[in-house]
Amino acid sequence: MANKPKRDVDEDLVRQLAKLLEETNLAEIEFGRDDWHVRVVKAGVAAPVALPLPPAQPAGVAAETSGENSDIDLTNAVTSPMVGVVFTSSEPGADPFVKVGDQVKEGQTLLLIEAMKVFNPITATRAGKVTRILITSGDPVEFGEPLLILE
Amino acid sequence: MANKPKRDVDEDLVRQLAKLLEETNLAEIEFGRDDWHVRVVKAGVAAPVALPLPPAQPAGVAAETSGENSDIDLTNAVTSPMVGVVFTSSEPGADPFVKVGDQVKEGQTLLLIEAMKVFNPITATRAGKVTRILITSGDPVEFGEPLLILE
Amino acid sequence: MFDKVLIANRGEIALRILRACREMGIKAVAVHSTADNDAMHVRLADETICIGPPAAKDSYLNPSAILTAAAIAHVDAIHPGYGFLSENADFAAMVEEHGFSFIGPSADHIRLMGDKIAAKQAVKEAGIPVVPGSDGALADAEDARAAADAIGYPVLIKATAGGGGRGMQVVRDADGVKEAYDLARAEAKAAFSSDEVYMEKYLEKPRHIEVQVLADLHGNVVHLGERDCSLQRRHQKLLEEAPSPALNEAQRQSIGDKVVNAIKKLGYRSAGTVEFLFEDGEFYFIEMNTRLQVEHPVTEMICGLDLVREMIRVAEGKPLNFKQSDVTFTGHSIECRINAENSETFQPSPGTVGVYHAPGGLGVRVDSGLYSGYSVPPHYDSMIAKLIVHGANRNECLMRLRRALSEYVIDGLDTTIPLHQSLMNEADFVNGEYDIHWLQKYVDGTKPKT
Amino acid sequence: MFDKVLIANRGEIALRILRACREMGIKAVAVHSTADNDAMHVRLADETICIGPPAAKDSYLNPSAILTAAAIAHVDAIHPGYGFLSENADFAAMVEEHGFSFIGPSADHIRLMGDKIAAKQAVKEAGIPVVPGSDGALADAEDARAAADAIGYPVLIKATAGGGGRGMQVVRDADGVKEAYDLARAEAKAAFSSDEVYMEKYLEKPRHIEVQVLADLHGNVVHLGERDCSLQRRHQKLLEEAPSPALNEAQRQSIGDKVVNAIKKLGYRSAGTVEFLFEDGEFYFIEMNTRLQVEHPVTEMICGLDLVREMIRVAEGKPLNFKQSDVTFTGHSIECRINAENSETFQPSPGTVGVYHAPGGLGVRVDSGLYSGYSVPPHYDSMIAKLIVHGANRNECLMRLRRALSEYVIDGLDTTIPLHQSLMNEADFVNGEYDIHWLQKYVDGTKPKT
Repeated sequence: MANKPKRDVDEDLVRQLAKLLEETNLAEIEFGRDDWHVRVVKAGVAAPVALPLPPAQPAGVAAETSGENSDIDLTNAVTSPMVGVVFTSSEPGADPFVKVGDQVKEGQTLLLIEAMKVFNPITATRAGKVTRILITSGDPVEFGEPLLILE
Repeated sequence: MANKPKRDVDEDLVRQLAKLLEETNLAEIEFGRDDWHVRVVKAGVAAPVALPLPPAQPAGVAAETSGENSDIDLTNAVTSPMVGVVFTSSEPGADPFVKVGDQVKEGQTLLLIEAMKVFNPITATRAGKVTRILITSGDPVEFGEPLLILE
Repeated sequence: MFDKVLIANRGEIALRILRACREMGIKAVAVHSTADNDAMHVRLADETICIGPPAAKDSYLNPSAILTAAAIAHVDAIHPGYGFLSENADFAAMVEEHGFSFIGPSADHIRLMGDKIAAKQAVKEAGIPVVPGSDGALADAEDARAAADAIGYPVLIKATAGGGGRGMQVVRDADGVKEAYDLARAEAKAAFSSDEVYMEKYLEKPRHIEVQVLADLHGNVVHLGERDCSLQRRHQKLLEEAPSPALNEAQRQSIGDKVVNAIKKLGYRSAGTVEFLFEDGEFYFIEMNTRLQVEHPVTEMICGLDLVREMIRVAEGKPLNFKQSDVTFTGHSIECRINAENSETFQPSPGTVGVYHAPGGLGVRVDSGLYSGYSVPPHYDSMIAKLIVHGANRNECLMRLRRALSEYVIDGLDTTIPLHQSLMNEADFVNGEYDIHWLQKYVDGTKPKT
Repeated sequence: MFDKVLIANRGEIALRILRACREMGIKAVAVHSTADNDAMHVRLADETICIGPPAAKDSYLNPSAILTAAAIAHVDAIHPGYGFLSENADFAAMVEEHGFSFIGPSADHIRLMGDKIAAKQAVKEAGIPVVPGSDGALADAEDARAAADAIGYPVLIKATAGGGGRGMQVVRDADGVKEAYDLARAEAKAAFSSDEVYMEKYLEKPRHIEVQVLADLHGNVVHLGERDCSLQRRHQKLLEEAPSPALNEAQRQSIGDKVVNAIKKLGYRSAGTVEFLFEDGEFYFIEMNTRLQVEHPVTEMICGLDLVREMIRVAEGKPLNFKQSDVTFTGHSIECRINAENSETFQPSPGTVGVYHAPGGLGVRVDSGLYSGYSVPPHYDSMIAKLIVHGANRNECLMRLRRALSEYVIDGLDTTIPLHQSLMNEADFVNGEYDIHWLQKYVDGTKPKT
């Protein structure tokens, strides 16, 4: 510690961060410098009591996919409206409905999901560009699982 | 750290931060310097593990006394070195060993504690003035229970 | 032998089934809604599949989603738990049509018992006592009088088209028949545009007594004694016990034998419960539940059996490995349903559990998916835990229950624990003297002084 | 009838006793050190008295402080639990001299069984089998040969003044007697300045089997079967089960009868345990524990009895309300001792418990004073919880134990849970084939491949 320790508190910074928390609805903001680091915590995520149980067992469908996609920004993902098996084309060997880079129109079929022998078309709810396809034809998918990114 | 580490508490800083917490409705503020960092936490989010059980049941000896004494500064209390029954005089009807306001010398008998039919004198470990007597003759006392204040 | 079972349910019963699977070396697949991502049984499952959004109709009540998940996970069998699709005959049929075993009775038996009139007829023919009544509509006051004399007073004259208590008249003696008959007809006419009425025996202070049965595919049927579930509020059971404080050994054996014979005649399989009203030593059939029940643990505690394990074994085609004479009842057991509700207003209290500490020690069992930090979702039933206690006799059981309730900590939510605690101090309850109306009067504050 | 009982102990056993008191309507007084201010049994007690600082000698081992507390709180009786003062005959005598009932045996019986040589003599005279040996010192090699022939090989020649394994020789057949005798004498001479040696039967792979007894003040004695406590590390039991996988029904009855007869002859009262080594179908007395034991719950689980309740009833002067013929054994039970220790290095791990979540469900009992946020004090024994599981048979019990161990969450501390989990996968353990050396070899990594 230096001879004359400075303990100034930057009130404006605190107010600014408080406002930012309010605005962003974050629960925590952390900053750093020199080996710079930053930490933000979303409200409702930092549970009052620490996470109480061992992580879930290797989950069938869930575990297989969530790991791979954990780093992807899923803001613009099209998610599965049902549990089922996903197909990228109308029949084996046929051309896929969409490929990465495709520009799609609203209402255009993106994928099929088979559930109970019924093939349900998954259509685009808005126009956009397919930037990533997250599944492989024949994969089982859960409800809510991201299928592809449409930006 | 300097040659002669200063461990003064900057009360003004604490007050300033407390006020800031109040004003911003934050739960935590952290600051740093040299590899500067700052951390603020929103209220109602943190609390690692809350107090886990309901308050203890009405406790016999403990509850009777702790309630009464809860507001008293016990910094200079003489505490009981054993469980037993406390007496303020050598025999019923005799003058008490000490009264509030008495100036006592080191080694002077303050009270007796009876345990297993043996009367154990509680003596002053330092000189001082009796400012308060927390027990009544005949009270049962626990180990560690404050008996009187010697300032 | 099953390798993998899908649990088509949530909450404590999903955890209960998961535990039985684990202990049998069977892999358990949890299917769940997005509201149950963090549920205990989901965390502990071998595999998990999210099948839909929080609304039950799109997840736990969605046969297509559940069967698709079963196909994806390659399970051998599906356990439906209680509630949700457990008594849906179509679902049971679909499960089997898709090549999975349904851990429960046949679709036909579910369908039969789901039709209350057909069920009553079927069990009556199989020798189970039902509420005596007139054979169909009453022709006139003379006919009513003859029927009442045959049934025995008091009797109830009810509108055939009726419901909700309208068009119902209690008749306490022969002199009152004509007046009541005329009144009931008039009321029925006014309320339902039909003056057709019929008659049933009137039960004033019945208890709810139910007999647990277990049947395999090889014609073996045993009963596991009865449960007394008379403590109900708005037809919701709150506390159950076994054996019933109201039954003697002869009554127990007699009704048990009748039920076993009937179940054999009906060719029923798996676990099931035959529910009765019980008054003045007589049993009157209400309905049959073709599934595992919430209160099954009290039976397990006094019989030393694992009912879920037995259901799974039966579904695997195995014969029961014990006979009626092997079933013995030891001690007494009580279950308290702990709901996330205010114990006075019964307002639901979903939310996040703060500190959670379950009672332990001798004779105490807790079936619950709760844990510190768990958020009770608002979309489902409010029951969050079952506290089940066993003792060498009813008094020991009550003392232990009192002790266990005092140790139970569930912070952050209102629960029915205080109500259970106050029940422990009620002389009527302690003495086992209660009927199906008692609890409602008690919570309404209208219970007569004892 | 006792109105108020003082619990002169701490930890899970204090909570265990408190629960029994609660369930009997007896007020419980917790005496505790300052280190245990926040202990669960202190929080739940009807009255609490702090009797001293953390050091056990100044609190839990301080008879004066405990008796003063008993006088202040006006208790009727004192339960000593296990450890601490529970087998201190002087304390038992003081308790009774001060007008309190001691919930345990008489001071004389504690004293007798505390003297290992006198105890062996006493039980031998009462008909309990002891390790056969020479009558005192061996005169010469001829004498040794005759003694060995009489005892049966293998035998052990030991220095009378010996200890620590020195001056000990194993003899496997008659030809080896002389050489071993000479060697043992020479070693004894060198090590202890006395060449006197004696002989005992040598047990190579014994199991630790103990018989639980219960006796009242009216001459009634029953045994509650045996516990197998062979899984020990450094003479500390880690896992116990009942019944023993190694005993058959005839052996169980035979040793039970012998123990009951001996206990009657000795005029013993309260709960007690007679410990044996067991090898090749024979029992050899080790010692008698004149107190409740850590592992008593496995006996409770298979007998359906509450041992602490029975101890209290006996101390109240009540006769046992069951006979030997009423005692039946149902199913199988295993107890895992969960210590705050690293499961590999066995380094103690006191500290603050983070998330705590005990397993629940059918057949699972947890005896523990742990809770989230509790600090395990470093001053006392490292055992923090006992997980006790019951199943219809040993296999079901093992499966349930495996399931329960996987649900147990104790964050913030190292515990022996991982060791118990790994045991569940060991063929020797699963098959019940282990002796008192097995666990030590297992944790040392020197267990021979199976």
